[in-house]
Amino acid sequence: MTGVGWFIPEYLLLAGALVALFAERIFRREGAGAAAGAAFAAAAAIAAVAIGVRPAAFVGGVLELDQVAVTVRVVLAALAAVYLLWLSGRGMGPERSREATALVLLATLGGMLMVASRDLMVLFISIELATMPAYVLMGYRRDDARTLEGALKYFLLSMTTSLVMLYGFSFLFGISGSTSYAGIAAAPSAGLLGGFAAVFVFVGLFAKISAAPFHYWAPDAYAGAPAASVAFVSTVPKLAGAAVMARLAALLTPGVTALPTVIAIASLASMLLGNLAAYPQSDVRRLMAYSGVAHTGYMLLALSAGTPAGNAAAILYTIAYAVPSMAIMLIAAEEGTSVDDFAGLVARRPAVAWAAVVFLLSLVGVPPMVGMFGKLVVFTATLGAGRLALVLVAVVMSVVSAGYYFRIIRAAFFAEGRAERIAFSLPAGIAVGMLALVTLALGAFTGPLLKVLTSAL
Amino acid sequence: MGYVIAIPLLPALAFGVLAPLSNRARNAAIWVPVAAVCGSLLLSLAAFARVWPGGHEGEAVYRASAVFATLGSVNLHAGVLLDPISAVMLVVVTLVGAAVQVYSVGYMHRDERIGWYFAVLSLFTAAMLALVLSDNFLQLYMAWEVMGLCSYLLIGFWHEQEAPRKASLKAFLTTRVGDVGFVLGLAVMYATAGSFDFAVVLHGFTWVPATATAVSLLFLFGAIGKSAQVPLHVWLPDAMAGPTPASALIHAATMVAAGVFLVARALPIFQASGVALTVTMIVGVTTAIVGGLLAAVQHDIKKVLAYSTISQLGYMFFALGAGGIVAGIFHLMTHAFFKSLLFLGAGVIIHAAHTQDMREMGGLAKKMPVTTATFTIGSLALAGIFPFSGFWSKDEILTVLWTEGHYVVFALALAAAFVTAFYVARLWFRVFTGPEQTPELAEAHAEMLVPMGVLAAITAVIGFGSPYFARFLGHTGAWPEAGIALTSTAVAGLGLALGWCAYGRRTKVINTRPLKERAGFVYDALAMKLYFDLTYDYFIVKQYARLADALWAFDHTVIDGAVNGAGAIWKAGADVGALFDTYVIDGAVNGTATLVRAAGAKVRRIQVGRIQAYQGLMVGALVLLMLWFVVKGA
Amino acid sequence: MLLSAIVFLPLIGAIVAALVPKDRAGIARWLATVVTAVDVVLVIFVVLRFDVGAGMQFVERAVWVPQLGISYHLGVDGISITMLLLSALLSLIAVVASWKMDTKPTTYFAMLLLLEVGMNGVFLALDFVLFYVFWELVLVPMYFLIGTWGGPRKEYASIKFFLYTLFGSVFMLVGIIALYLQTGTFDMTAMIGLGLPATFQWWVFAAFFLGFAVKVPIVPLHTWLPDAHVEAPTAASVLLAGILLKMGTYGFIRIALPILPHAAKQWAPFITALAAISIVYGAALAFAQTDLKKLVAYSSVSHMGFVMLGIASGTVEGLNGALAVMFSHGVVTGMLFLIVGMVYDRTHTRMIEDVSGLSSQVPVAGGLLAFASFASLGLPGLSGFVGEFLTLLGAWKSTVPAGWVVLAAVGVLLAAAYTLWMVQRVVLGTPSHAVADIPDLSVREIAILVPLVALTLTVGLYWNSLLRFTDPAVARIVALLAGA
Amino acid sequence: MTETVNGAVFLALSFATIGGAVMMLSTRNVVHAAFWLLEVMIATAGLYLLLSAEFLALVQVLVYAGSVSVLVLFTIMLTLRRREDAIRPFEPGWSAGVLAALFGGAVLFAAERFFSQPRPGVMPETVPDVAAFGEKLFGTWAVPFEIASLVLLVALVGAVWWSGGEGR
Amino acid sequence: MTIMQPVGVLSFVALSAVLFALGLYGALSRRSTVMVLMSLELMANAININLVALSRFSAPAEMTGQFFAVFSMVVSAAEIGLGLALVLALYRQRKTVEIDAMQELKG
Repeated sequence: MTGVGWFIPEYLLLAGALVALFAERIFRREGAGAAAGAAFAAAAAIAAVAIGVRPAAFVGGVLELDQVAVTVRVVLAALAAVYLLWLSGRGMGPERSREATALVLLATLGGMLMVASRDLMVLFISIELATMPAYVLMGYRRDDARTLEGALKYFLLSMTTSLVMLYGFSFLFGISGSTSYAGIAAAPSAGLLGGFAAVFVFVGLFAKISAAPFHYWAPDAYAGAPAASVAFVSTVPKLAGAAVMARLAALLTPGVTALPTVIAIASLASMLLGNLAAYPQSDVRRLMAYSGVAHTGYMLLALSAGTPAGNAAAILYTIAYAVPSMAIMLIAAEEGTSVDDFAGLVARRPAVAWAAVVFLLSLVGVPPMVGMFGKLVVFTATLGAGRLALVLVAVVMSVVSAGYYFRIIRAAFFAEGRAERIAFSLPAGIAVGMLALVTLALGAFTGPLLKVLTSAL
Repeated sequence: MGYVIAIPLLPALAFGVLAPLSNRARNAAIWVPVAAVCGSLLLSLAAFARVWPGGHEGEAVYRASAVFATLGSVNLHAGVLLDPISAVMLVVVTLVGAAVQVYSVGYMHRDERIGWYFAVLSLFTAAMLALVLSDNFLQLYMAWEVMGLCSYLLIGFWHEQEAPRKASLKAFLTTRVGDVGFVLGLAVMYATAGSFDFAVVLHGFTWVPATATAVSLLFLFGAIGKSAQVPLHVWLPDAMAGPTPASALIHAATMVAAGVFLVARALPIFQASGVALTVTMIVGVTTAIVGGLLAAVQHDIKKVLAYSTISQLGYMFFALGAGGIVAGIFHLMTHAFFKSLLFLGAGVIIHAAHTQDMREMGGLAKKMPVTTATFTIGSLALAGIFPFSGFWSKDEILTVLWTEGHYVVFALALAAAFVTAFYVARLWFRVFTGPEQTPELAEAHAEMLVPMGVLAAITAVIGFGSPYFARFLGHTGAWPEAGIALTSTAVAGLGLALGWCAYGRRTKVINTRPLKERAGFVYDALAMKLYFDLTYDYFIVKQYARLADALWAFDHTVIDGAVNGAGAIWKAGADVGALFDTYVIDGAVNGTATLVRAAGAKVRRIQVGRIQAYQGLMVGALVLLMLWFVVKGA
Repeated sequence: MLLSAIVFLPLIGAIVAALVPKDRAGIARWLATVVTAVDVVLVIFVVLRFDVGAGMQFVERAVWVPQLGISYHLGVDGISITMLLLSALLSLIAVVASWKMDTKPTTYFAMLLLLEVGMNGVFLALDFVLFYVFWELVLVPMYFLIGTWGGPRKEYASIKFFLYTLFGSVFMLVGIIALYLQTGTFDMTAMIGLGLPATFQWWVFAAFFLGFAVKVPIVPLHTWLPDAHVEAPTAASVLLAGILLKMGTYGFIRIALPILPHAAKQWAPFITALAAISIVYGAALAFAQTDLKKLVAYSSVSHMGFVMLGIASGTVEGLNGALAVMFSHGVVTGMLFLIVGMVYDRTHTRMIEDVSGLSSQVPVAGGLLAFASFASLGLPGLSGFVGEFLTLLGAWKSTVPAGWVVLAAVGVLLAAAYTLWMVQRVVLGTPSHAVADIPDLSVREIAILVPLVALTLTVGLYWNSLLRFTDPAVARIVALLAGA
Repeated sequence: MTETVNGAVFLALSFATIGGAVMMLSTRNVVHAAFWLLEVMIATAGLYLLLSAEFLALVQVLVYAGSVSVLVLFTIMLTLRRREDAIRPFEPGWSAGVLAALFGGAVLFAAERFFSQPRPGVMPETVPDVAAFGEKLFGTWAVPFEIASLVLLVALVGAVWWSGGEGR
Repeated sequence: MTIMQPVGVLSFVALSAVLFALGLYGALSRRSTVMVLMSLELMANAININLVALSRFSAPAEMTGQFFAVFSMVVSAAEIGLGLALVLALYRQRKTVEIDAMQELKG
């Protein structure tokens, strides 16, 4: 069947998940599964690059590999590979990591299918495939009531919004008589019901990527979960969600002209709430949860432009967010999840401390890190659509964000901390180093990336 | 003629050589500045000779300039302009400068920082020379400011003591108040005429009266500061805290003369304004009288001389205000010589008497003949007694006032002359006559006496050059008119006589003979009057003293107080500003941070932890969105 | 490649210095010295080869993000060359002045070098994005320099510095983007003379104003400055006052005036007012200080007010004056901070009441401090006067209300007041307890001050040594303003 | 129209579903509630039959009625220590009710406006049979089908993970 | 709509909406985690009705809605299984299924 080969990366991930579940049985070594998974994910990323763009539709048009899909799936697989590399060195704390590896790979697979899908049905199942492993990862410490409580919150809130989204899908289908994107795009304007359907869909997506006011699960779930889980859940599915959102926004905006406004409202709420609520936090996970809400706000800012440039900027921004954010959570997983745990980091592990500076400054939006380029394209797109007030809120809020990010830097550099060192782990070190390198250097590739993303949306 | 450039450069180089040296090396190298200033003196004399027999002011005998700043289409120049006025000033400055330096070799020889003293002295001279040679107002201003620096350094030379420190600061700041005006004047000039060059702004530009008034009043303000005119005169008496020879330089050849020179240079602009001339005259007259009155009640010998300088500068100002550029410059010159002479003499006296308080002096004449002789010449010149230089220059000023029709000013000038003579007598009698109060009085070293002798000689004879001087500056010269000469002499004599009555007699020990022998007919006339009016002493002197005391009190409390008070207010204001900065501006910034934190604390309360609260909030938001859609769609 | 080398050589140096083992700090020190010295040599080469009449020179250009019209674009003209020279020179001096740094020296020198990358870059960048990158890059090493090696309140000062300037620069970013959207390029040189709509210009100028004004700083956005200065280590203070403040005014001259000439004219009265207030306010606060560094810091506020006054005037004189003040202030304030730092090293106090009689105990230090003070208060013949005077001329010549110019002129007097009041207490008088028995400056310390003294005298005595570079460039900007 | 949905049957079934749902929510016994849910599921299967979706009705009965309800019942049983624990206090949830009502009302309003307009909205004549359904499921919808199996795999792994652990 | 008239799509959509709203009400108001999960099942059920009905009335030949409903069922079955496992795991730790017992994490 034509096109089966295009999805070799997905097969690789699936195979990796299966191998991971059994690898430690074979090698009798903790971390072997994660290492194998990392290898498979890396192979998937390479394969995805090699396969490249395949504009023809696959099996009845439910999947298609356009520029965005290819870009995002390469990034997803690569992030998963780096993450698993780290996991193979550090593990999931007291719990064994092989289920986590499998779940990570399956979630990544779900994310990759999300961005490739051209049909609501496939999209829905892919979203679920990407989300369900996340529930488990967030509740991975199964003997810790707090972890489970967080997972339950995630589960219930996510499921509620999933159902709302599915309700929206059902109406989209009802209006157009088709579940394919093309069919939906071809349908005539559907008035109020169409508007409701779009809102339902976006509410579901807002919740998935934790945009205010549909973010409530995130701070509690993050704060309960192991930091290593948060590192993955707060980044990879969010990137996939952002890409899907960009696609659906492009798809639905012609029929529902108020959609950009809805996105703008969510953006404003996210930027304000995320940044303000992050300010007083002392737990890095909760802080990063709120800051994640804030960054979602910036991403939505670009989407609210309602232009191809805006949609591309949104995806670019999410990539720019995901890389450093994952790295910070990984460092928190090693060092401890309280801001005070970072105290004296520069004395303990100078390289990690400086890497943390790179990540945090990127999140603030200081050049030459990638975050600044993300903000640049986002603001450019949004200003291009005339949303000056929102951009001003965004810039003020990015200064506020520096306020709380610098609390971590301050702790790491200027505070006296505990003296004992954390044993060096080569894979984990390589993973954090790679993330730092990407954060530093990705800015230089803003151009090609932007070109790729713009051309497809 | 290129050597003209070397005139200011020589002392400047001397400074440049000495300044970076170590203190010890500097002390050993004081011959460098002395040699430099002597070299400048010789070159100045050569330049003067070259300019002879003179010509109109501004007519360059030699001119050289170079661009040192380019601003778009405008070039700013640094240059020298040798014309009659600058030639005269060159000689005056280098002569006095050389005298002071030679004198200082003796006067300062025990000071451990003598090298630095000479370096600054040298720079001072250089700056003044650069100022008088300048061919544009900008360079003039720059040299002017450098002199401010030098006066600061010299007045505060003994900075370990508090008084000189304070005085130096006061001097710099007070003159800088005037400089604000000068700078603004320059700005106005530049904005109007687009140049600072004398050739352009003085001779090649037609001034609108309003602009001319602005420029000249602003310049005048600068000159008031530099030349210690009322109300910015307060720094000069305090500046006596510096070494006495330095005071001589400041009071005679540099610094205060600069203000007069500025007004003289800018006179065409003043004339274009008209109003400015009147203001100049008012300032001058006020200063002349106030300065004179104040001089009459001082006990510190240097302060008497300081107020006297203020008063004499006032003379020059109203002379210039009346348009008498020749008279003004001539008085500037004669005053430079006799005032430096007086200061050098005062230095010797202070050295000998170990005090500056005249009440603790007396009878110096017997032990210090040379000093007494030279000082007396200087005193008589200051009082305006024929044939000493002061007589001639004052006479010229009075003539100008009379012929130009400024009769009121003329009268006031006479009054000032009277007062001058009075305090001169007071000073002289107090110091040189009466009982000796200091043991071991001795004459000074030769290197101190020689310059004094030279200056005394010049003071004695230079007056006779009066008509030639006018011709040198391009005006028609004439010998004094008998009426005015007699009047002024009479007034001066009256003043001296009154002084004698008040101070010469009261000391009992002093007999009146010396005065009578020296200036008999004056004395007779004065004595006759006193004979008739025994209460004159009480009514005039006492009342005048009380007035002066009151003025002094006013000066000390109100004007000085205003200066100090302004400082205090300023300081208080600055403190308030600091508080404002800390609490309001910074507070706003920190307040923003607090606000963000408070907002954050509020916002995080939404996160109550209850699942169904979250669900409710989410569905609530969704329902709101839906309702908005409904309303919008309807 | 020359300019790229000037910018990125320190980057390589920084990376290498950071990797030097901790126990071999001497290598990092020498590396930093050599790198900054080579940079100075390269800059001097540029200065010598510079054609004063021509516009942008040594231009390097490469495509970077073609989709957004972003390019790697460096160049130097009469405006930037003086700043470049200053930046390279002060960097070298900062390194040598930190010779005795023994706390985490490798990181320290790496940070200094990184700082130089940003500073050189800001003055050479001709593309907005590149400019912004360098602009923000400066913040990071400075944050760590203050935060790690600073005084007791270093954390507060460093974060205040960072947040304040970040606040300004994000608005600048908005302005940059707005310009891009209007013109379709991020290239500064391509935006000149486009005749952008007046209202648009006004708003973009507002954005740039916020960004630059914080950096300058203009009252009331200045309160980060004293804190940062006081807490920063000496070398950082020197660079902060010498270069970082100039970035703001440089931005006005390089960007705001030529690209937004119409708005610049509209904003001129407002900026003049703020500039005059800054002059007087800074002077007033300097007067009230008891801490030497704070005094110098507030004097910077006052001096930068003159720069803004000149910029607002929009005249040849004013702009030349502004550039002259920028250069002179960099040299002179650098000198002041260096000497204060040297005194602090010996006495361990910066309180004015604790230090007196320097000239008696340590004549070289005292003398140089006095020299720098006189240069700072604008004594003719020294560099400070050139700019102050020209800005006043320019401001008077321009159309701004004369009252503000008079107020600014009063600032000249106030400068004398606070500076001499300081000299009075610190340099003069009898040596205080803290000053007794301290040694005078070492040869190394004198050596780093000598070039600054020489520059002060050169510029002060022969104005064209500086103006010959700036004047042609300024003339072009004035022509643009006239055309608007 | 040979084939129409019978209004009476529809009414009965809708009464059964909605009534069942109301009962589920209003009963104070959790176990009863589970049974009411089962009733709703079965009534829904009837609705599917009414809509000519025979296969779906089958799946509904198997998946929902068969497994989900049993799962729910198991959970209830496992989490009840005493029989009396099944009885729960009455929880009116007024604000939840208002929100739900507003939500439902808005959807009804919008749906009414959309579907009351003349559209090809009446039941068409022919419907494919189960065989055609299977054909399409493994043809056009093979991809989601496969993904669905992955979802089940994830659920399996997750459920096993949460059921295991040291606390056992 | 009288009893014997043909039933239009709107009837089914309305039924689905009412059911969905009831489920939503339950999810928001019940204090037992299990009850909440059951309410969510109600909502899923409502969606399935919607899908099937819309499929029947718009594109019966394609049966798209039916497929969608099938996948929806599978997913919700998987979700409910996962959810119940989670509830049980929590019950082991906290010995309760009261949803308000799950508010340790907040702020």
